[in-house]
Amino acid sequence: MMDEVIKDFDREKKEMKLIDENGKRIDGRSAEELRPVKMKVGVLNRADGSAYIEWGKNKVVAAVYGPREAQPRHIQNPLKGIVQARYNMVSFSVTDRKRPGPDRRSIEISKIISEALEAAVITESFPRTTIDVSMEVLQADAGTRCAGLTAASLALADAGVPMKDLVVACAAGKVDGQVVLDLLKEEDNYGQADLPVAIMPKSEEVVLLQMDGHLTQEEFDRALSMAIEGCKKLYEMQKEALKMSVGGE
Amino acid sequence: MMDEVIKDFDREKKEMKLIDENGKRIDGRSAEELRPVKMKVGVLNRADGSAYIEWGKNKVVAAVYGPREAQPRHIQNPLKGIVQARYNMVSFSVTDRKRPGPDRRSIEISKIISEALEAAVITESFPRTTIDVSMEVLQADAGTRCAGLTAASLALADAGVPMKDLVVACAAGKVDGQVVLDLLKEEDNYGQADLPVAIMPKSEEVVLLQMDGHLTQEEFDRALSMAIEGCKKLYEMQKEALKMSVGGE
Amino acid sequence: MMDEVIKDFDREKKEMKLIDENGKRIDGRSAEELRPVKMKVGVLNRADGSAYIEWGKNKVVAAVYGPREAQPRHIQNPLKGIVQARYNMVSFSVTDRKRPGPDRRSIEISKIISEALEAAVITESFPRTTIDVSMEVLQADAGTRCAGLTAASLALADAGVPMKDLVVACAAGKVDGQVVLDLLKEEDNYGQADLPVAIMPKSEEVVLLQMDGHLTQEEFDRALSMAIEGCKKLYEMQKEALKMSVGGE
Amino acid sequence: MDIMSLVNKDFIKARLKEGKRIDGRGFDDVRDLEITTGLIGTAEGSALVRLGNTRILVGVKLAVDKPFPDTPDEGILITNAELRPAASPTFEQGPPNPEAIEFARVVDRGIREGQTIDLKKLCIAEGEKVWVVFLDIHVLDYDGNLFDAGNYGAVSALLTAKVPEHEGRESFDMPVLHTPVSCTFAKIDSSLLLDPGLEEEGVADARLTIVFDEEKNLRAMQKGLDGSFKRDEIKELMDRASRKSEEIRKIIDQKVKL
Amino acid sequence: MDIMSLVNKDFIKARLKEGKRIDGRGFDDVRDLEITTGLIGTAEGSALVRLGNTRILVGVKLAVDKPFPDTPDEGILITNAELRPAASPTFEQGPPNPEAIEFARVVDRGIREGQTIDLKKLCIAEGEKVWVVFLDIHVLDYDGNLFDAGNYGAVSALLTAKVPEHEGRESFDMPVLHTPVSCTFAKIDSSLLLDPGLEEEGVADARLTIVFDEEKNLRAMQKGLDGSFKRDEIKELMDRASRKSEEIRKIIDQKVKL
Amino acid sequence: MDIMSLVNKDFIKARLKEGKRIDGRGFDDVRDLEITTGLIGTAEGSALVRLGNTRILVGVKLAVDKPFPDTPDEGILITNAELRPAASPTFEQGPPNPEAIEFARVVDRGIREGQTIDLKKLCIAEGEKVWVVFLDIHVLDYDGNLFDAGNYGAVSALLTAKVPEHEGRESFDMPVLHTPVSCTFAKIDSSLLLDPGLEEEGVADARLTIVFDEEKNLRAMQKGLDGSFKRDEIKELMDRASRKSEEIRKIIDQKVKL
Repeated sequence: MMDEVIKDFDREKKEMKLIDENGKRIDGRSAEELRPVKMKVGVLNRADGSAYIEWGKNKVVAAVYGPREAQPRHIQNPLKGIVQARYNMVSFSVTDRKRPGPDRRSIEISKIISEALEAAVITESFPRTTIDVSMEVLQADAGTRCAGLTAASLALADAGVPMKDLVVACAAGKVDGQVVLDLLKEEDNYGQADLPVAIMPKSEEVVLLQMDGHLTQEEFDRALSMAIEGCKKLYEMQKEALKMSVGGE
Repeated sequence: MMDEVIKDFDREKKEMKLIDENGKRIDGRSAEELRPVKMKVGVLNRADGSAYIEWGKNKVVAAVYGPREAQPRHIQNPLKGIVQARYNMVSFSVTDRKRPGPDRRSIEISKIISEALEAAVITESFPRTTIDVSMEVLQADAGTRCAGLTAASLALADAGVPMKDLVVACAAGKVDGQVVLDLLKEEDNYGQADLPVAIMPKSEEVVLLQMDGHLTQEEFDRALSMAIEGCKKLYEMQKEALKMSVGGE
Repeated sequence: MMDEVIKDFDREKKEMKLIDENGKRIDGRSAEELRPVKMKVGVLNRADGSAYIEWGKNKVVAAVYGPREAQPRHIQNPLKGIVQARYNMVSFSVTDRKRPGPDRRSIEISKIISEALEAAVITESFPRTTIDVSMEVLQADAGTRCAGLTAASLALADAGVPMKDLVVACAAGKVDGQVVLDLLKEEDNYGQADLPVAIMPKSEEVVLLQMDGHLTQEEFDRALSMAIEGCKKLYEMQKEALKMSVGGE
Repeated sequence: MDIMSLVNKDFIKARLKEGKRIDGRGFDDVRDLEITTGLIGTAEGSALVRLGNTRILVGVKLAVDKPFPDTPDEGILITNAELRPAASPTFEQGPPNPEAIEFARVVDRGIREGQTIDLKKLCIAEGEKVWVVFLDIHVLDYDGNLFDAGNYGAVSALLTAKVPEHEGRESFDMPVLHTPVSCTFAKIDSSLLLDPGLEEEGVADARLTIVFDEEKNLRAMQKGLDGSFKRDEIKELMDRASRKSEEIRKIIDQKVKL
Repeated sequence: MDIMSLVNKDFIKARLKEGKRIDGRGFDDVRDLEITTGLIGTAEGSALVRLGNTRILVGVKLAVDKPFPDTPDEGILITNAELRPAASPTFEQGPPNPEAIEFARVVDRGIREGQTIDLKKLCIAEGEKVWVVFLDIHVLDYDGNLFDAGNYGAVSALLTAKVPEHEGRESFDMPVLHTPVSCTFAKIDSSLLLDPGLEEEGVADARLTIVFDEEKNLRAMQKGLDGSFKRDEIKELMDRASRKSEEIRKIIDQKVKL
Repeated sequence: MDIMSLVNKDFIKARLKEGKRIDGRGFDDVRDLEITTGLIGTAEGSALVRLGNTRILVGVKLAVDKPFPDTPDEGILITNAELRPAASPTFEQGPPNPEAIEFARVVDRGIREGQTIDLKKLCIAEGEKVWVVFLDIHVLDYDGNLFDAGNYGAVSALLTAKVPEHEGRESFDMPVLHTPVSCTFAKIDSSLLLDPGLEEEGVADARLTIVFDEEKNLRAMQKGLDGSFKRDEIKELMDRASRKSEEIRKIIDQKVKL
């Protein structure tokens, strides 16, 4: 538990200039610019569906197994399938080695990602089953839950799981008093707020939303809009990646 | 495990006068006097039965769920129901915060309280079921197992569980070389013996009995008598509390 | 995990003469000599089969329960029985007290001993069952897995479990640059290699084989031959012990 | 929470179509809120919260420990929640499950990001010794909307907590900077209900928790469940939460001062 | 312990009505008691106890650690019991269950409250370093009445244990002040039987363990199972335990000196 | 590993009788082996290994800690393996099971006994501070023969790892003494197959892992599964492993230098 607290404390405001006089961020981006993102579908052999995403320095692989019979039986829902997402940070994905196994942070993230995916998956089509979604963060640099969720929805599509829509996630936040898109690690650590958002892009309905930090209502509105715009850009990349996987390999 | 040992060591005799020249104890009680006790039945909304007890500085709430089908099935007894009592000290109920979750002490207490309650509950009336009894110690000051058990039996009555009799518990012990009733924390820590006793008051049969410390056989006889007399007084309060719950709320 | 690592590090070469100018080892043995071994079958009352072995300073008791229905059901194999061996070091069996419960070392040893015993047991004779084999190391002095496995196969025979053959185990290793049989603790700690081997003696087929340290191929050949010769001597003692148990008690 | 809905789902929804909640409340009505502080003498601060029939006991314990290396001059906050089997037939014995962990972390986020505690004032000796604040949330009776009840209890317990005397340094009041207040809404079909009760939670599609401080700054949010929110729904809830959190803060202030 | 009674319950009870135990013992007869000490060279003290067919191995290990803050000048006693699957078809692999924990704690209570060890003599440097005594009870073969066998083994292992040499301080005998001896009775219908065997335990209504020291002082008690005792039954067992514990102490003393 | 054989057992065996493996490989042919190092910037060393369709990512992390008392002048190696559910439908969430533990320990044994790392050079201050090397093996895609893939990844990650700068001491390359290389064979009936694939593993009777260093010294072995080996089979595998490990070492050297 201490480990998590340490991370939370990292957020503490330190003296560090994150946006320069020209409005450029420490990696040269403008306020509304995403980090470079690459996505690839169908990267694993055993899984029923899979995807890999590189998002700035984040590297995440997602794998889907199922729908398959839920075990033990008493967890089965006779009316619909269950989406069981597991977000995991690999021990060497962070600067200070993380002890293997779930911690409180990853349990919470797994829960809200499961819920976000369940919003999109047509679970009524396969009662009594489970769809297991693994997200393995191989290298982390802030924004891993958004990267994981975005890859997970690609892996679901790759597995042929029926969905109302893809799910796509992106964060906005506040850094040096300014609302910006897609925080990287230093911005997350020394910034003032983080707002991860996931939507189903066709309807723009929000399926994941968290916030911590310090935002006025106006800043929140701006950040939410910015995050949704980011999601839409990522959605185009998702569609492209899915097209490549059908056409390509 | 170390935590428990620390507590056990607290018992070590220290230089501390616990009974004055007039036979008064540090809270002004005489040797055979109980601490002030208040009981209330039906204090919780969700539970099938509940009770709250304040006993000196002890504050304990008991909740009963059941009889309900025992899960998993292999624990079911086809001939009778099972009483599963869980004694728990809330983390902030003691001076030094207690780590949440069961420790060896609470596991032992839960076991002997389960057995004491099973002696009274007519378990043959509901085979294959479990009756779950929770005791939550919100504030502790010695004698919590007696307070918990006394409240638990009220909660069982409140839930309408058929019983041969109520169960009521009280401790006696030895302090400054004298046998006294109902030890408070300092007496328990610096006294010479503790003897928690529970009876079914109608028959005076003993359903829980523990002792640790240092007693002659004569002192034991005296302490046992004193504890049973204490139980009888508490039994009157139990009946009163049950009457209030029917008449009152 | 640190505990295991500490033990592994014990192996580090220290300055210590383990074989003298006359080729005698620190307990006076020659290179190809076993430590004194005593075996006794049928030493426990409750178990279906049992055996006790003293091997040098090692003291190990083995107990067998089963074949009995495998629980939970989903582990049942409809075609054959399962051998579940559990190797356990008692907390006071080593110089520095071992925390009770399985560690990574004992889990690995339990796995390979289970596999070695399954090679000999005619598991096809009792589908859906489990045969539980416990090895309790009461005192340890290097070679406990071999002692445990040798005793376990006697306990299986004592329980009347049908087997193609007994299993018998013995280690060879390298000490002061020399290949020797049956390492004792100092030789294991300060030697250069350890090679535990188990065979079914009639066919001389190898059912367990591990090696760590540093051996040329020629040394390996010598060590393997030596270990198998050791196994054969122990096999004679096993047969004697089984004869005693039928004739004797 | 995986609760069997106690009343019929259709019944709740039919009533909502008529604009009515099953207990007669308006969509923005909070159930009766009672807060009693200082009941637990063994805790450095405590608050018993009754929100409808949901009852939660929050205790604050302090201990001295080393600071984290990256914040050598700040105290430490650790939040834990126990959903004990006494509080509900659906709560099971065992270590905190994902529901309990999310609950603890959402309450923690409000308190931490709301800068409720002035952690700098909990430094005893920089880099050496600081106060650790254990915020333990114990659910006594579960009748829906733990998140808000937990927040109200945590804030109330902290507002009335004392930092104990330590090595000659006198006891002092817990240094509180802000009072973040949580508002949780359930979405059922298209109805958005503040402070959902147990039956409403059981049929809810989605949940949104919004935490505002007394300067009308947003401090924490958490969306839950497998439904979704439209953007204008979020905007609406933001406004409603901003307004209601002020009302609730007044209730807390009043109760805590009594 | 959740044991299938190996012989018929009715049979045991019918015999008891005639005043007979199934193995022919009198109600106050202890089964054959054999104690062998010093078998385990890796332990600082050890005792193998055979009580009928129950067999228990107790080991004493010592380690140096910090004292507890409230007893800076005293050693530390830690008792653990393992009911390993080798000892009974009903014992399962895994961490100690409530039966094993009660067993360890009842043995511990007798040893601790009986002031068996002079813990003051296990202080190496006040507030800095003391000896920790690990008392580990390993059940080899379970045929009833673990509590007494555990007590006899613990006392015997301690009586023969050595505190090892440490930083120039020579090895010395474990400082033993008292020898508390445990007597456990099973109640079956109205019969009260000392040292119940496995079959008797399987049908017992209640259990009472009484620990006396050599000065006839009571040191620990534990009632178990879901039956009850009448007051005069407790009085009777107190007298019987007081008498029998002296006899058993003589056996222990004799075995330990051999 | 408890895997459902994906192709028919009889089919595999029938092909083997004709001297053919199902994927057409010769008995001593290793599947395509690709190794990419340095992919993980947060690790001090890393290697992604692709052995056929088996894919493993190995990371090396360094941390400063106290040395073990009996090796005060040496660094510490800790190896861990995670068989994550993403990699196979048969891998389950939870702490490492016996399969994962055996896997980690066999890889560890090869690296440790092969004296891959010069642990003396990882001492910072004797008896005070040394480097701890965490070797973490993460299975991404499981298609058979984890043991060899794990070994190749571990060696490659260590060969390319950097010990970070620490308190003024400059960063330096991981001090590597030897490159132990593992060869694992499956026995199916009387066929002995190097680098078994998933289907072959699923029907194998026995498994033998042999680790040779670059001086043709044997460093570690592990036999697995419930079958057995004849002595001449072991001798044969020893020769084959000795030869093949050299070939594979060349591949590793080449990949790592790229």
